[in-house]
Amino acid sequence: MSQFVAALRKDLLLQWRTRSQLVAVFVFGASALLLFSFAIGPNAAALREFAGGFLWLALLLASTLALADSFESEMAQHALEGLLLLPADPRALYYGKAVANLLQLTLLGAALVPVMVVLYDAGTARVPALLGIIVLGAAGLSAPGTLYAAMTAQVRARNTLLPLLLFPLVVPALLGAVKATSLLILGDPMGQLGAWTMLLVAFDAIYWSLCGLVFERVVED
Amino acid sequence: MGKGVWPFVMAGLGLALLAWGSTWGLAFAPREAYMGEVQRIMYVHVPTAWNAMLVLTFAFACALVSLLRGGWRWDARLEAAIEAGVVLSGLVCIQGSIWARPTWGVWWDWDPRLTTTAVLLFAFGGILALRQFVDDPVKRAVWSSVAVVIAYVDVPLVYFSVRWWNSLHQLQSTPETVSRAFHWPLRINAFGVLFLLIGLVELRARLAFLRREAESAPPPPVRVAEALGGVR
Amino acid sequence: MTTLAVETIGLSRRYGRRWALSDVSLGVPAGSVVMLAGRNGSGKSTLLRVLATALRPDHGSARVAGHDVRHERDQVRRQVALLGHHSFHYEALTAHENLEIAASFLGRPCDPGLLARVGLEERADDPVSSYSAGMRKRLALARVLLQDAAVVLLDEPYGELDPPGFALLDRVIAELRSRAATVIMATHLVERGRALCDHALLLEEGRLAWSGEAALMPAEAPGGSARA
Amino acid sequence: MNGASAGVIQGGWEFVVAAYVASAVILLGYAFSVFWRYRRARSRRDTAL
Repeated sequence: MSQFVAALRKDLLLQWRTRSQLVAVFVFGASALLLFSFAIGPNAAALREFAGGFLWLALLLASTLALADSFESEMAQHALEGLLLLPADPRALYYGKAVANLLQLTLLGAALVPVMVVLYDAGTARVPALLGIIVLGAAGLSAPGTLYAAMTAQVRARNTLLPLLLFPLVVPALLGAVKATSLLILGDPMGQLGAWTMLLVAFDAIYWSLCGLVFERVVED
Repeated sequence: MGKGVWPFVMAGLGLALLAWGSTWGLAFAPREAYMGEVQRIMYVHVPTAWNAMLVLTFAFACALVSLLRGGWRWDARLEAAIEAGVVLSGLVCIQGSIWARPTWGVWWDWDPRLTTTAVLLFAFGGILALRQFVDDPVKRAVWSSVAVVIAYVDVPLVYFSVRWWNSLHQLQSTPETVSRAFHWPLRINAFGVLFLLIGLVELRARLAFLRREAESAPPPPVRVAEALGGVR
Repeated sequence: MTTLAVETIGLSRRYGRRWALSDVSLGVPAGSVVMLAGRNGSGKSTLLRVLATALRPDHGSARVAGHDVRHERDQVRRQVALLGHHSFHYEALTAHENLEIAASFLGRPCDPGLLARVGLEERADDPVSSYSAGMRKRLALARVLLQDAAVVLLDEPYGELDPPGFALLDRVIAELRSRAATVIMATHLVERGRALCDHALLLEEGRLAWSGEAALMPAEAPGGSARA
Repeated sequence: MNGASAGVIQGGWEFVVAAYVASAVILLGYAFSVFWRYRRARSRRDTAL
């Protein structure tokens, strides 16, 4: 447990020190939201209807940048290997990094919401629920994303490989997050929010446990 | 790896069964009451779909054994099963698309099974790409096994999420409302694809094994090999 | 028979078609200081990384500090410290923070005087990315001292160090010897190696070519050509 | 929709043929690619021994 705390402190410190990268990723996400609106055109009703989908697409695209960055610092000077040789528990290292990435993606998602509200006139009164969905969706991205970032950071074609591996995998999380967000924005007459939230919770539970199990095999040499 | 010619025999038998089942389905089976001729696509679409899922399940099994027990044989079979799985999934999507056109008027029908197959096609295609970019054979084996386990565990989640997501758009199409008279060609073709698949996966596994042997250094100096009783 | 801190039997490791290490069998008595000599690419770094469990061996076995490098990796890692080509640090963080992090994983308090001992006290709070190669080596040395390991593996420790750095390293090796730690140092500086070390091992193309008293190592051994 | 439930789909043979041709091309194509690659690897290894 103490190793997890040490790992989490290390990752939060690293993220704080490289926060300018997070700002750059946020700008990337916001510009993606802008570009999506050009795909639809100035049709307010349509933009509002697809707002949930665009938010999560922008966050998904931005997340691959944030996840790749999170492991760049681990691979430079073999920092991660140095910790493993101390020895440090690989699972603690994984969960420390995954939680840090979760916080970062949640921050990113929350920061993109105002941009969405402005661009697509897609606000919601149920802000706490929206934040909850963002946390669950971000968790769905960060668990497998952290594992695949660790894997692809050690390979030459890492920028294409990470999205290639991650996107098909997170389809259930993406569907759940988009539907839940859209229900919050456009209204939920038939009360389906609970079902989609359960789907997100199931996806998170499976991958937060499974990825922790296999992480050691991915970083050992 | 094995030396016998049985994979060629198996593949040949599979092709023969496929020829037989297909001609039966195309020429002799009665026309389906509602869907007419288009229903005959089922005789090749359903067997391919069954076998695609089967070979990906085999890949999952190979991945587990490769992770837990190791051994180059299983990594070779894993590579073969992934590649065959990608080819079959791709074929299933093409067949599904051709079937959807006359039936629903669109090229893609968001049927949960078909959509799940499409997601699997991209997931396992990505794992094939991963295997191309990793040079160290041991890392390639471990990482692709991990990726296969993670992608396979996702299948039920993808299926249910697509079914919920799709249930609002249109009633779920049930393509193979297969009555008794129709299922013989279907069953024959299913075994046809299965035998072909078994033969091809075995050959492709031998190919992967040969490539890895060529890629790795010759066995260690004799003294070490003797001392260790020829590990592997 | 003195107990062996490090023992390998038929240790082999390959990269693709090349055997970086093939059939190396050696024994290093506990508490001794050993020089590991050999040309570039002779397998020195590979051997040290396998002993430190950073690399898995393909064939053969090795026991370090009484534990097997394949099956008891954590126990080996608790006893071994490696000073490698890579400094194991987070570039974005400061020297002090890097040592704090390592200490937190070791579960030990970080000795504040450590950075002073390696001459980095005035740059302690600058990010490692602003460090020169020599300063990174000093920080890596501080990290090795922090681990207080029974077996210390030094891979080309003198590289990038300035003359005061040489003196610092000599003091560190003397101190390690005084606390009966086992040291294996890969180096091209044969004269310095002969002066400091008891035994010597010579690697050629991944094979153990010679081993014996450091003083007796052939001066013009194929690997020993570099003059400091 | 074009008569899916209204009654029998008219014609449709061209789609059936397309499906079977695609299946044959892909299955046979993959089979021959595996055979050919396997034979090439076997011959290369036999010459290397």
